[in-house]
Amino acid sequence: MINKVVKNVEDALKGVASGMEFMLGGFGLCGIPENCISELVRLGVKDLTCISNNAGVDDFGLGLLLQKRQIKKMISSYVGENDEFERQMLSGELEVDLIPQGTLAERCRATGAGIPAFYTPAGFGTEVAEGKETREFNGKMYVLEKAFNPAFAFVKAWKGDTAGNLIFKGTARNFNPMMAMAGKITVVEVEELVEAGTLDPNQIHIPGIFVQRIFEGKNYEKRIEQRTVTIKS
Amino acid sequence: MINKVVKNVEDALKGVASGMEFMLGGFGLCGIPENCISELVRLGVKDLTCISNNAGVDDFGLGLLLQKRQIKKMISSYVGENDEFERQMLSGELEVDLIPQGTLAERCRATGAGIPAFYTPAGFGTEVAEGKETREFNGKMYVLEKAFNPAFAFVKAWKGDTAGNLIFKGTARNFNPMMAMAGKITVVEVEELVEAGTLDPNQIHIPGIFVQRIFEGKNYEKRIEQRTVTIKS
Amino acid sequence: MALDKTQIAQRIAQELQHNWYVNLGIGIPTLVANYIPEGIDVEFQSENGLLGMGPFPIEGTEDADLINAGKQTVTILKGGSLFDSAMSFAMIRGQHVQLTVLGAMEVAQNGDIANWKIPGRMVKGMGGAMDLVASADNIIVAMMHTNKRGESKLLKQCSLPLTGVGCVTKIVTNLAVLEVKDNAFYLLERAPGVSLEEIKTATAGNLIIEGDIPEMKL
Amino acid sequence: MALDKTQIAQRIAQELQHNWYVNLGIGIPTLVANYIPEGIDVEFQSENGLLGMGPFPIEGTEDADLINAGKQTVTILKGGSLFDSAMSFAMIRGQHVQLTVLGAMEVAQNGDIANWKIPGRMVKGMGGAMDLVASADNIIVAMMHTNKRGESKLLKQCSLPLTGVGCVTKIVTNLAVLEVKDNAFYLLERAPGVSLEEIKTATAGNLIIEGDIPEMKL
Repeated sequence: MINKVVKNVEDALKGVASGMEFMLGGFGLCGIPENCISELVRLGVKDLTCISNNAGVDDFGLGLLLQKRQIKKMISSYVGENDEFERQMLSGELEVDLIPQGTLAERCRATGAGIPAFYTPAGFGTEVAEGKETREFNGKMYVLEKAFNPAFAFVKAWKGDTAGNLIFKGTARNFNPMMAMAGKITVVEVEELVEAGTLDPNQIHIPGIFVQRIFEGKNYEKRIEQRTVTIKS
Repeated sequence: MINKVVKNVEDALKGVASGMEFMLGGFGLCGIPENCISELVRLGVKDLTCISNNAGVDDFGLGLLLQKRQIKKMISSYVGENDEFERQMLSGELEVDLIPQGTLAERCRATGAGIPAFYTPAGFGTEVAEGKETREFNGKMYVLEKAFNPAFAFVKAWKGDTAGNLIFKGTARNFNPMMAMAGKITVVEVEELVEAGTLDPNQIHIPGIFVQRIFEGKNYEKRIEQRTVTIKS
Repeated sequence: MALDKTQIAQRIAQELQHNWYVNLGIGIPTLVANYIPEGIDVEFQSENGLLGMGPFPIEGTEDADLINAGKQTVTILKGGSLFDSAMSFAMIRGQHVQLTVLGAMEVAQNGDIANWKIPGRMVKGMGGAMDLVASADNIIVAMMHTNKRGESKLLKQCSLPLTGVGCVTKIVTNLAVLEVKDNAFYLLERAPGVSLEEIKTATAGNLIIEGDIPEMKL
Repeated sequence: MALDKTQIAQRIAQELQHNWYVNLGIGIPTLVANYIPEGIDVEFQSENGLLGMGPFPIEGTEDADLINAGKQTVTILKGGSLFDSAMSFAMIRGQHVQLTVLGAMEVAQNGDIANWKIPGRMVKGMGGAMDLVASADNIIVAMMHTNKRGESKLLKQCSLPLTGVGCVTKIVTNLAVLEVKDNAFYLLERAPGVSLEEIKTATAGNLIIEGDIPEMKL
C-alpha cells in the first residue's frame, strides 16, 4: 500500500510558489479546502492563477487571498458575492476568465483523464467561443475546449484513507473529484483520516492514485452563504 | 420520485427491433446483463450492432446471440475466447470494429455526457487512426474519436432502487456505468431491487436520471472464465 | 391584471409533465417547485451536484454540505442522489434533463437569450446557464415582459452579450405566455385582464397573434 | 544461459520503484507481481477497474465479480479501490500509472511496438494495449528475444501492424536488458552466461554496445 499521508498543512503545501496555477475545489463556500487556503495566505505566495468555480466571499474562502492581493487571475464560472473581487476586477488589478460551469467541470476532468481537448455545445454563438474553434457534429454546433495544466490541486474531502482514497459528502463533492484527478500535485485535506482498508473499496469516489498528499484538516468553519430554512408549523 | 420499475424482462425490452444498435455492459462474462441477453435470444431480433467490450464465450453472454446469428456487427476491444465468433468473422458473416478499450469507455461516456467528440492519444500511428483526424496538442499527437448513438443500453447493476439509482459491485462495474449514461433507452437489470430512499444518496454510482427501465433479474449464473486460486498451504 | 412573480411560477408549473427531470434557475424559476400539479412526479436537478432536491430544511437541521446552485441550504428527497459537477453537466449536456426554466434580461424572436452580462457593469459570470441553454431541448424563460425602464425584453434581436443562440422555446412573463418559433413570438395566453394591445405595446419583436387568445388559468 | 519466463519477470521486478502504480499485461508481465523487492511499496492497476490488485483468492473464496484484465479471479488488497472503465483509462491516459509492462511480437529501434495483430490470422483485438502504450512514459516490454522461428523480435522497423509508436523505453528478454533510445537498442545487461555475440545475432535492429556489459543479477 502506497502511503500518501503528510504530517500537516505546512508539509502538504511544500513546493508552492508565487506565479503558479492552482485548482481549488468547492462550490460557493461548500467543500472548499479551508486549511490549504489559510496556509496559502500565511505563505504569502503571489501572482497566483486560481481555477475555482467561485471566488469566495469578502472574508472567507478565496476572498482571503483576494484581500491580500495574492491572486493575479481567476478562472471561474461565477464570481458574485464579493466586493473586493469587484473592486480589483474593475480597477484592472485582477484578470478574470469566465467560463461556463459545465465546461469548467469537464476541462478539469479532461486534465486528469489525459484528454487534451473536447467539443461542447456550451457557449457556441457567444463571446465564450470567440477565438475558439467551432465545429458541427450531427447538425449541431460545438466549441473546442482544452484541458488545464495546474501545478497543484487543493481538494477538500469528507473522509480519506492513508492510501489517498477519498469519499466526499453531500454537495461538498462538486468540483473536488475532478480537480483531485487533475493536479500535477494533488493535496487533499479531509475531515477524517482513516487507515487504508477501513473504507469500502466499492464506495470510494476518487482512488488514491490521483492523490499525492493527504492530511486531516482542522477547525472547519463550513460557513453557509444562504441559510434558508422551513419554519416548523 | 420518478418510478422506473418495469414488471419483467419482457416489458423491459419493449421496442427492441432488428437492425438496432445496442450497448451491453460487462467485461468478459463479469457484469453482463444475463437476463436481457436471454430475452434478446428469445425475441430473435436480428442484424444487431452490439457495442460491448467483449463478445462472450461460445455458450454464454453475447456468444448466445452469435450462435443464433443475430449479430451483424460487433464494436469491441477484445473478442478472443469464442470459436463461433472466429468462424463468423473469418467467413465474413460478422463485421467487427475493434477499438482500444479506453477509447471505447470514453466514447460511451461521451455519448451520455453530450460530448460529440474528443481527442485521445490511443491508436495514433496505428491502423485505428486511419481515416480519422489527428492533431497535435502540447507536442503530442492525438486522434479524434466520436460518441455513439445506441437505441438501447443493457446494463447489469448489483443494487438498484425504484427511482433507477444504481450501485455496482467489484469489477462487475466496468463498462456498465457509462453505458447506463449512454442509452437512448437504458434498461437495467439488478440483483436486488430496493425501494427508493433505501440506498445512501452519497454512494450511488449512477443516478436514476439516466435509467429508463429497471427490473430485478433472475437466475444469475455469473460464470467465471478463468478460475485462478491460491491453494491454502 | 399582470401576474406577480409567484403567479409566473405558478403558470410555469402547469408546463411540468409526469416523470420529468427539471432544472430551475435562480429567482422566479426557483418558485416553480412550490406549485407542482397534483399527480405529477418530477425531480429537480441542482447543477452543483444534487438530484431530487427537496424543500428548505427545518430550522436547526440545515447542513453546510447540502446546498443548491443558489447556495441555499436545501434537503434531498427519497430517491435523490449526489454527484460531482462533471456528472451533473453530463446530465445537462447529454439532454437527460427534460426542462430548464431560467430568467433572462432579453430574449430574441429567433430564440437567442441574454442573461449574464451587461457591458460596463460588474460581470458575475454565467455559472451553468450557458451549458443549460446550449443543451436543453425545452427551455422556458421566466421574466417580466419589460425591464425597469419599461423597455421590452422580447426583441427582434438581443442587444446584450448572448448566453445562447436559438434555444428558448417558451416564455412566461407577467403579461403573457409565448412560444418562440419561426423567428417570431407566438402569443398563446394572456394574463387575466391583460389586453392584446398591452402585450403588443410591450413586445418589440415580431409578435404573432392567431385567433382568440385565451386568458391564463392559475 | 538464457532466462526463462519467470526469470524475465524477476529481472523486470528490479525496475519497480517505491510508491509506483504499475499496470502488468497478460503473460510474463503478470508474473512480475511475484517478485516485488523488499521495502518497495507498489500497487497494481488492472484496467477493468481495480487498483490494489492482490494475489489469486484462497480456493473456495473466488468471486465472479472480482476479476483482473485477464479475466482471472483475483483479490483486492487493503487500500485498494474499484471503479469503472472510464475512470480506469483516465488513470492510464492521464499518466497516473508510473509503469506499464507488456508483451510484444515486435519492437522497433525507434520504440514502435506491435503486439496485437497478425495479418491473415484471427485478430482478437487490442484490448487496453493501445491506450497503455500511447499514454505511459515508462513502458517495459517483456518478451523472448526471438520468435518461434528463431527470427529477431528487435527490429529496424516493425513488420506487423503497430500497437503504438515510439513508446517503448526498455526491453527485458531471455537474453538481455536493452534501453530503446536515439533510434537504437542500447545493451545494458546480458543474461548470465549469454555472450555478446549471441545477442548480436539475435538482434536485427541497430544494437549499441558501449563499454563492458555486465551480467544480470537475479
